Formats: sequence, C-alpha cells, structure tokens
Amino acid sequence: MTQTKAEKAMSIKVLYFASLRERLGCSEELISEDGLSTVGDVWQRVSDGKNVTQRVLYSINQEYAQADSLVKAGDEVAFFPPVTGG
Amino acid sequence: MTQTKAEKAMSIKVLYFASLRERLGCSEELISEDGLSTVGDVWQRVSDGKNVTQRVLYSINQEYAQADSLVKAGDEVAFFPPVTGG
Amino acid sequence: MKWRFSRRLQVASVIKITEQPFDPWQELSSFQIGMGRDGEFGACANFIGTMRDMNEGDVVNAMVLEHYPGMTEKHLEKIVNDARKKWDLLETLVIHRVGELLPNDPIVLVAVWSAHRKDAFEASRFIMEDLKSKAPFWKRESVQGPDQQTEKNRWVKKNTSGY
Amino acid sequence: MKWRFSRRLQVASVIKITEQPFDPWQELSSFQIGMGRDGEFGACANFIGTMRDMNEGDVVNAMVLEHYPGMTEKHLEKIVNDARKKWDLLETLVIHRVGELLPNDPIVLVAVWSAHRKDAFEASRFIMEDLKSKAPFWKRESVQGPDQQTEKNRWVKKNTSGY
Repeated sequence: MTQTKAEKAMSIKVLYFASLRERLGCSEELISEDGLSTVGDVWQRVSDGKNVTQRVLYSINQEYAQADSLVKAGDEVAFFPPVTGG
Repeated sequence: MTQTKAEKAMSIKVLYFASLRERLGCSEELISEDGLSTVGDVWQRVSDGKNVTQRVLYSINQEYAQADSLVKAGDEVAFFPPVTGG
Repeated sequence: MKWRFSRRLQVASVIKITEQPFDPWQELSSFQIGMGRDGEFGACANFIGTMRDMNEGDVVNAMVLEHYPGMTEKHLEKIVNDARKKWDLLETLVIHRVGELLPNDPIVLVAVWSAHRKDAFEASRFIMEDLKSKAPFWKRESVQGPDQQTEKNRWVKKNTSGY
Repeated sequence: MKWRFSRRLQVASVIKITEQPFDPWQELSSFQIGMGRDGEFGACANFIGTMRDMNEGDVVNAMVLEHYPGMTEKHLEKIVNDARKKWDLLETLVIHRVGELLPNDPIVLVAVWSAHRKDAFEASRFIMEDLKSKAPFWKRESVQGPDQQTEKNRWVKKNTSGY
C-alpha cells in the first residue's frame, strides 16, 4: 500500500500479532477513521466476517485499552491474543 | 583441661557462641551430668552468678531445644544469642 | 554519616530486548560491576526463565518468540516504575529474548538490587508476574509429533500460574 | 514421552560454608552447567546477600561471621529438605561465607531450580528467611567511630525483617 501524507493523517494504523496475525493473514494495515469512535468499532470493522472466536486484547498507542476506549486519526491500534512471554 | 575417656562419657560438652561466648569468657567446657536433667538445668549451672541478661537460645546435639528438653551424658549442648547470619 | 547523602539518589534501570542468546550470569556480573553501587546493596533477588524441552507433555524442539516492538519496552518500563513506587530499589535489570530459541536457552532475566531483602524479593516477583501476564510477547512452539519424525507448530495458549 | 522418565528422579542439593570469598555469578554458572538438567528447568530464582558498608547509620569497615560448625550444615540441610517437601524442586544451592568479610563481599547465596516459577520463587524466599532467622551464624561488625579514626566492634543484634 502507498498512501499520501494526508491519507495517513486521516487513518488509523492497525497491527495484529501472533495467532491473530496468522488467523487474519495480515500484520499491519491502515484504515480510514470514518465512522470509528472506539477501539471496539475498529475491531468490529476489521474482524467483520472473519469468524474470530479467540479472546482478543486491544491496545491504543502501545497501551492496553478497553472496547470503549476512544480512537482518533493518527492512532496506532493493535489486536492480539493473551500474552505468553517470560 | 584433660579428661579421661570415662570422665568424658559421664560429661556434657557445652559450647558458647558469639556475644555469649565473650560474655562468659569461654567457648567450650565439659561439665559433669550430676543432677542435670534438662538443658535449662545446664544453663542454670553454667550461668550461675554470671548475670547474663541477654536472650539465650539452646541446642542439644546441634538441634534447637527448649528449656525443658532432656539432656544426658555424652550430649553436646550449646548456648547462643539470636542468630544474625545471611 | 553525611557521606550517605553524597551518593547517587537516582535509581537506574535497564531493559533489553534481544534476538541474541544471552548468558544470565555474565549479564548479572557485568551489570552489577557497572552499576557502581558497591557497599550500598545488601540484596539482589533475580529470576531466570529458561526454555524447557517439554511442554504440556510434548517434546519441544524449538520456539519462536514474537513481540510488539515499542509496546514491549514501554510496558516493561511501566512495570519497573510501578515496582519502584511500591518498594525501595536501587537498580533493576530486565532482559527478554525474542526470535528463534532452542531448549535450554534463557528467555527472561529479572534482577533487582536493594538495601534490604524484602524489597528485592517482592519486587523481582512482582515484575516477573506482571511481565508474564501483560508484556506483549507470544510463544510459538515447534513440537515433535508422536512418530518422532514430524513436527508441528503451535501457539502457546496459557502460562503456568505464578501464585 | 517415555523419555521423561529416563531422567534422574532424585533431586540434588549442595550446601557450602566457606571462609573464602566467592563470586555468586561464577558459582551459579558452574553449578547450573554441572547439575546436568538442561531442558528440564524452566525457572531459577536466586538471592544473594552482600555486605553493606553502612548499618544502623554507621560506617562499617569489616565484619566477622561466626558460626556453629556442624549445626550450621545440619540446620541448612533441614531447611532445604523442608523446602523440597513443600515445593516441586529440581536442584538447590546454598553458599554461606564465614570468617572475615569486607564491604561488598557476598555473604549468602540461595538458588533454586524448578520446572515452573512458582516453586522457585517461593522456595528460594522460604530457604532464605529460615536461614536468616534460624541458621546459627552471628555477625560482629567493626564500626567506624564518629571521629573517623577510632573503630569499635559490636555484635549485630537484629536482622531486618523479611516479610
């Protein structure tokens, strides 16, 4: 994907990790912020029709978020399964 | 001190450690078991008139003991202050 | 007596995410010398997590540790800062391996230096438990099949409990 | 799978009382290699107590650690055996210094290896706390006088609390 600066400014960067990244077949994408107010809205849009049954955690700008946490253009949002490091 | 084997067999070996050793001016002595049945009795005898005011712990054969624990000839008894290692 | 106050008052912490294998004892030794706190610390509690060659009853041949670059460091800093608020700490060191690992490879090191042991014991466990439950790392294991010839990959789904 | 059972079932423990200075990281490194548990241990929790140059507000120049030879070893073995009964442990290492020490000298090392972290964390702290409160060691400090010229010896009377 190639976006102009203006397009990027109006977009939300979305990252996927681990099994969720494999399930969705995507590690990173830019989506338009149009009509999105919460991270839950973002998840609804990107997972629509993908039948994701596993538990998914949210982050906004690299901090944990809840489904009703607000997002805005320029944010980095990530979706991932429960962590298993250490 | 030099004791014969027979004297040793009828004796209790008494050890003192740390500040108590310094207070009593003795690290080790053999005492006759005559009239001693508990470690408390041993302590009574060895500390008599020494005016020891600090807290003293007891052991018999290298295991912690209480004042009423029984002693017999051949035992190794020790008296010492609360421990401060580690 | 006044002398105590001429010492550095600021605490230091180092967080490393590395694709290279690390030797925990060598890291601890170098860090402790380099931190310049001789005579100040009475306690160091540390924990090393190492890759086992068995998990959930299966032989594990290898592992890939994925992480979220940026958020990982940010989250670990937060954990360490939380620990500093709760306990009286001198220095902390956290190292976490990412990428491809083999059995017996150290995965994580958490070390805490303090004047007294209560702080070091509690903070090291706190940091480790928070890391396990919240830091964005994910393990994918290569597990040996029952025929001992084939291999399959699987994402680790749960951690063993820490408390 | 069967393979798991071909491994050593017996746990090992080493207890050392030494008048010589020791390097905890070197001891841990050698012990871990020598114990031959590669791939089995997922967790190592350890604690190192080090001599500080201050205590109760005074500058400490040196220390003598006295112990009760025989009872010390016996008691430490008991502590370690108690820990093994309470937790699932692979190996344990306890080293305690005696004799003359200087500030920054390691005093004690307690290390525990286990499959999972809960056991290692809890057992290492348990062993350390029991050692502090019951193992027959006594510290005598050489403390610098307020004039910074004279020195006096004093027996340490109390330990800092561990919980």
